[in-house]
Amino acid sequence: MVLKIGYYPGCSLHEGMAKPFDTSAKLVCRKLGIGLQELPDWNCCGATSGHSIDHTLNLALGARNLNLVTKLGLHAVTAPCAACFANLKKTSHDLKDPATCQMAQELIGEQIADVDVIHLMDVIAQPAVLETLKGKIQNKFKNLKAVCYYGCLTVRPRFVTEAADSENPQTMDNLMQLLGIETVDWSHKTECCGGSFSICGPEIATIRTNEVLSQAKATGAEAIIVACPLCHSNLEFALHAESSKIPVVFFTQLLGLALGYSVKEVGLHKMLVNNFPWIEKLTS
Amino acid sequence: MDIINKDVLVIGGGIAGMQAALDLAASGCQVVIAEKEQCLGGHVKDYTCLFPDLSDGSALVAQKIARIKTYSNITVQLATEVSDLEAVSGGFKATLTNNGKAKTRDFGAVIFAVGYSNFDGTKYGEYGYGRYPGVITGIEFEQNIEKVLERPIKSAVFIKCVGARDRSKGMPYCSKVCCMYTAKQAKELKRAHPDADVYVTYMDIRANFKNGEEFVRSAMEEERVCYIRGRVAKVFPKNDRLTVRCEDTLMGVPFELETDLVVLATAMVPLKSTNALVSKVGGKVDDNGFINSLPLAESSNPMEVAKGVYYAGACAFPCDVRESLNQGSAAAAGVISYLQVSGRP
Amino acid sequence: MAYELNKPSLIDRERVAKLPTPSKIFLFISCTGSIEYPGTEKSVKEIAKKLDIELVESADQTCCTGYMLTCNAMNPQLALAATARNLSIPESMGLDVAAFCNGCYAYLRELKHLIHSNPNFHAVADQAMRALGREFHGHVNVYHVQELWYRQLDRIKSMVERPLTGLRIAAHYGCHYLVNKDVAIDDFNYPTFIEEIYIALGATPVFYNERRACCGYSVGRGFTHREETVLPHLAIKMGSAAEAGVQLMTTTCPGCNVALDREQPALRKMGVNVNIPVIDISQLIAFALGTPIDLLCFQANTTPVLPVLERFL
Amino acid sequence: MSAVKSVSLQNEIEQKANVNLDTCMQCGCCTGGCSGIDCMDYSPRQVIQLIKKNQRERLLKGKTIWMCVACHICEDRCPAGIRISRLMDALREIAIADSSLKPNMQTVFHKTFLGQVKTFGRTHEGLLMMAYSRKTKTPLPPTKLIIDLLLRMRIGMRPPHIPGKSYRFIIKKVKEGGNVHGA
Amino acid sequence: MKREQAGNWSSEFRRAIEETGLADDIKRCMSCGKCSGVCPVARVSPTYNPRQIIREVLLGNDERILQSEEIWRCFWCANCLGNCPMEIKYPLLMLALRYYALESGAGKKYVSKLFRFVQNAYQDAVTFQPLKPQRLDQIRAMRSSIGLAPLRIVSDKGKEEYRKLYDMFGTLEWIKRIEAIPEVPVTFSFEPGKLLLDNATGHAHHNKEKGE
Repeated sequence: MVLKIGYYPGCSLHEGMAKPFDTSAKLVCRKLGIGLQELPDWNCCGATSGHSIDHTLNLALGARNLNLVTKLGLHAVTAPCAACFANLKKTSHDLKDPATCQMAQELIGEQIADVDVIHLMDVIAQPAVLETLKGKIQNKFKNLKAVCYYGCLTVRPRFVTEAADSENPQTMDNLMQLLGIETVDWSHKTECCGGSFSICGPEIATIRTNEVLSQAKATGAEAIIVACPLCHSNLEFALHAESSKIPVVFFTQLLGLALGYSVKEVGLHKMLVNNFPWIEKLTS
Repeated sequence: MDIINKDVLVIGGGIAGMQAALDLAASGCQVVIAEKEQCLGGHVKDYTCLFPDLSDGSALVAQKIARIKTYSNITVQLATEVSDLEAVSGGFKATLTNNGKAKTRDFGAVIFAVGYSNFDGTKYGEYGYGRYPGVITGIEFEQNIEKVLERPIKSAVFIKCVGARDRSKGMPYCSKVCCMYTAKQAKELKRAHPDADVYVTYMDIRANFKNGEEFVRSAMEEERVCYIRGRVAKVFPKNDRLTVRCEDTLMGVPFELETDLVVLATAMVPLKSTNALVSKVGGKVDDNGFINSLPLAESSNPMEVAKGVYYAGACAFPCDVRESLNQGSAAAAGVISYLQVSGRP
Repeated sequence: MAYELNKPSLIDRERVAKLPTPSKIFLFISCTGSIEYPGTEKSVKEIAKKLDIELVESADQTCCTGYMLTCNAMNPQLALAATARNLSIPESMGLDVAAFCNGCYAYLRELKHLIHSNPNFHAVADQAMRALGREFHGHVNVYHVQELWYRQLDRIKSMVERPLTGLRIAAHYGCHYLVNKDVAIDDFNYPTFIEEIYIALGATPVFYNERRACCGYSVGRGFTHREETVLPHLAIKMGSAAEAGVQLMTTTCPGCNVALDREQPALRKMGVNVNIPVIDISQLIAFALGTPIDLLCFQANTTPVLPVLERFL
Repeated sequence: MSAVKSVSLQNEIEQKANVNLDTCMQCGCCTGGCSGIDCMDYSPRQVIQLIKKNQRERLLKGKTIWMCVACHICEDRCPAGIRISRLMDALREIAIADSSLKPNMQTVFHKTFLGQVKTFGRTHEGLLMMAYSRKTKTPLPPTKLIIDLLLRMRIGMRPPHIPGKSYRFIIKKVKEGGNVHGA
Repeated sequence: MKREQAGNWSSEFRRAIEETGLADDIKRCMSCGKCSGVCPVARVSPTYNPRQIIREVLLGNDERILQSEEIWRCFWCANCLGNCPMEIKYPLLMLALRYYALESGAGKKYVSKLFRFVQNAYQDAVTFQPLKPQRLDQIRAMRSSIGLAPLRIVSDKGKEEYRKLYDMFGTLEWIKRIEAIPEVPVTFSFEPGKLLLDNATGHAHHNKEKGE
């Protein structure tokens, strides 16, 4: 049960495409009494490039971030961005190995304490928080069909993330169901969107996104709910090109709406696809 | 050593247990079969036909039950569990519980013929068992074969090694019989739907039974079942059918195929519930949870688990019907020589 | 590693014993043989004379069509019909057939087999036979001349006039003889009967590594011309022969002979240092039995033969 | 056909990535579900086989290691529990270290990305995009998309963040340490 | 490597090939790979793989196999047959596949050169009678010098009957028909995704071919 937790926004939430994710996440957490403390002078997690080509740098970057958490006197940190989460989680997992820990300490020149990394989704999914949430919900959605898209890095690799089910996870679905959203069970919850290749390998990214989108559309969903800025921008861009628009939103934004914040406050107006026919389905 | 009595407790009224009981009874022992279900016959009674001769499983069970009825010295206790079992000097004290009522009784020897359970297909999220109606397990295929074959099937895929040879799922062992029963089911399917494309995805074909290889080859050559070497990665619904994703490792090409039915050849897994009893009477259980017999060099009978304790059937390792019967008889022989039974009833 | 002759031979002695020692047999003329290496045909006749075998030819015999079939250059029906017809000739004479070309041998056998195993093919042959007013029942046997020679090896040995002492010879067994496992007198992967013939002639057999490698004729010169595939293959084969110090190589098939002999300049261009004359086993035997050298027509060979043989004259 | 069985590459990878490739059963589960397979030349299964056959050349020159999108699906489903994405990481590190190989889109991207990380401590999508398209001569995203993003204030405008002393320290350390490999 | 769509595989193709009567034994194939192991072609051009070609047919992957250049590579050495535990007559499978390919216009370039031999044989009933006169004279000289007939001449009766067979089975028409079919370029069916075994000679020449 963690109510006071370090907050690691990561680059794209801090100063990039996923700004709305950041704002809505902060709003929701405040309302739910989760004290987020942003790490001072945090650095990039290294993303895919880090672990892809420079194992050492990646370790150092992660170790430093985790160390900042300890310095705040905290034992846990949360990251809304799936990529950041996965990287930090992987680092904290690797640091359990003495040799690696030793190496990391040399790299950052400081002692390293064990820090727990929790995805924002799981922070909110804690029983106590859920109770508060239930109490504070002001508006509910009526028959809004949506699919929850977890992407790769919130659940995989399961050896690291300790996800209960990496093929058919439920956390986000349960959260959204609380808001009255009818989440559809679909096949591509955790298939890859090719996000990390949206720039350097568009051909592969396109194949992936098209597959995911077609499967999502087939379910007749009116929105795709995501927990990862990369998935988000990647899907958005793909949709931007084509005619059939289907909004891609962050789960925190919907939580925000349900908790009584306005469309502007949760930053829905900043989405590329920013007309939400289903917004009327939101009733207090 | 003086043995309390020459009564024998057979735990489990499956095919192996019944065989053991029959052989024991024939040589004059008092036998008690404790079966937790409402009827005898275990899994085999659900099998429409057995490989390789495609004889009827339920008929086999019926024949055994009929023979059991002819023996006055076999007591069948249905809906009965062995809630406790302890080794006492010269024998065993067993507590048999029948809907709440517990009775204790002494026995000279015990045979574990508790059988097995089937692997839970839902543990493979990627195959969507329990999510997509088109995905069933091999055992379901056996149990409602008529219903399954009624379906309009243009194409079907059998996935082998579900819950077998998979360390990441904690199932390192090979379940041995799946290759055979999959071939059998593929044949049945092909017979019911001659025009359907039937695929079997496998990692290795292990048909180590009498005429096993010939049986599997005939599925490929006569029935034209298409065997593809590769382990299916994902099954998902697409335009009202199921799409199966796999690599044909013999061609080195990944492929997708649309199908109407996916059958998971789920493994036989040990029935861990009775392992406590086994260890209580000095028996050992292996890492997978199967009963271990004594090292051959130290045992008087290959079925011996501990002094006066024997096993029979799939509770020690996956095996086919014939093998279970063999083991049943072998265990009985072990008990008879152990109790020095002589004469007929 | 090189093979050793002391490895027990796998020759099927029973089959050898069953081979005929005919006084009269039908000689099936090979187109390739008669055109590319006339010496082969001649020496077959010479040996036959010495072994008192009367060879019957027929001007009615046509091409076996086998190679044209191999290359899909004609429709299969014609090949089947032609085979039935060709075999009906000796059958009508009540004679068995001896071929000195693996091609003729294999295709006559295989097509004969197909005709009698597959009803459709049988129908084709039937139709043709009826149209030509011929009859073919298929109880004519097809032999390869090398079988006949080997059957009477002792006699040949006794008749050697030019012992080839010290000549290092290597064999190229044509695939299309050995692959007929149901009748071939020797093992498919480790045949040795040709080497036994060498020894009988006083020569020294050389077991080079690639002795069982194919000649690649059917995709090489004269056929589909896939030199890019054939040459590297021959480079491996002939290379290993040259390495083993082979002075002369014999074949049992004019086709193989063409491939192994005529390609050598191309191989040398590739940088493979090979210069091994290749002749037919019958030519070798005829030579050892004292046939006048000019009758063996070695001038037909691309790689000169005389340099290695003249010392035995 | 001669397959030289030398385990050197296998040893290297196993030690680098802390995996045991001898558990591989060549079942192809990794390949079947692979997200990047359409653009690969060797499938993940074949990659493992090639490592065992010590075919360094083919692997490092091949497209596969760069077309792996690091989605971890393979290792999640691998019945042998082989951590395939780690193995890919290891291969990529070997490839990057090998100066004889000519750079490709992916290497350029990764290097640009990490370059930015080293200088600013954080990345800036806009700047990254520009730097990358300058280096690889690839066009920027469609103008309409960029305009729409700007209109929605989705592209950060604040100047890049200047990292603190402790950060510069670790970067220095990393540069000294080079690629030290642990678990 | 692109994901294949199994929907494109046709069991019809497999059935058709088996019904030619030339390759009804391939269903016995166990994919043991012994054929590929002993194949001299596979040795010098590693993308060539008999085991996989048989599999393609069994899977009914017709468009890939018929357009492929591989089926025109077989030496017909029958090493595969000689070593096959199931005694599958692979060379005959090649025969069947090539006839199929020709019907679709693929691989014509490999046989069209040979048609003229067949057409000549219609006249003289002998295959490979050289066309160049000087070569013919050479042969005549050689043969007569050793007391053989200057050239092997088939009797008029023989020619007559041989022609009858040609006409009966429309061989010349068959050739015309095949020649009329527009040529379809053959491709290397097996993209470099295949796991190849290294072989110095093989590689050099395989690459060379790629350029051809």
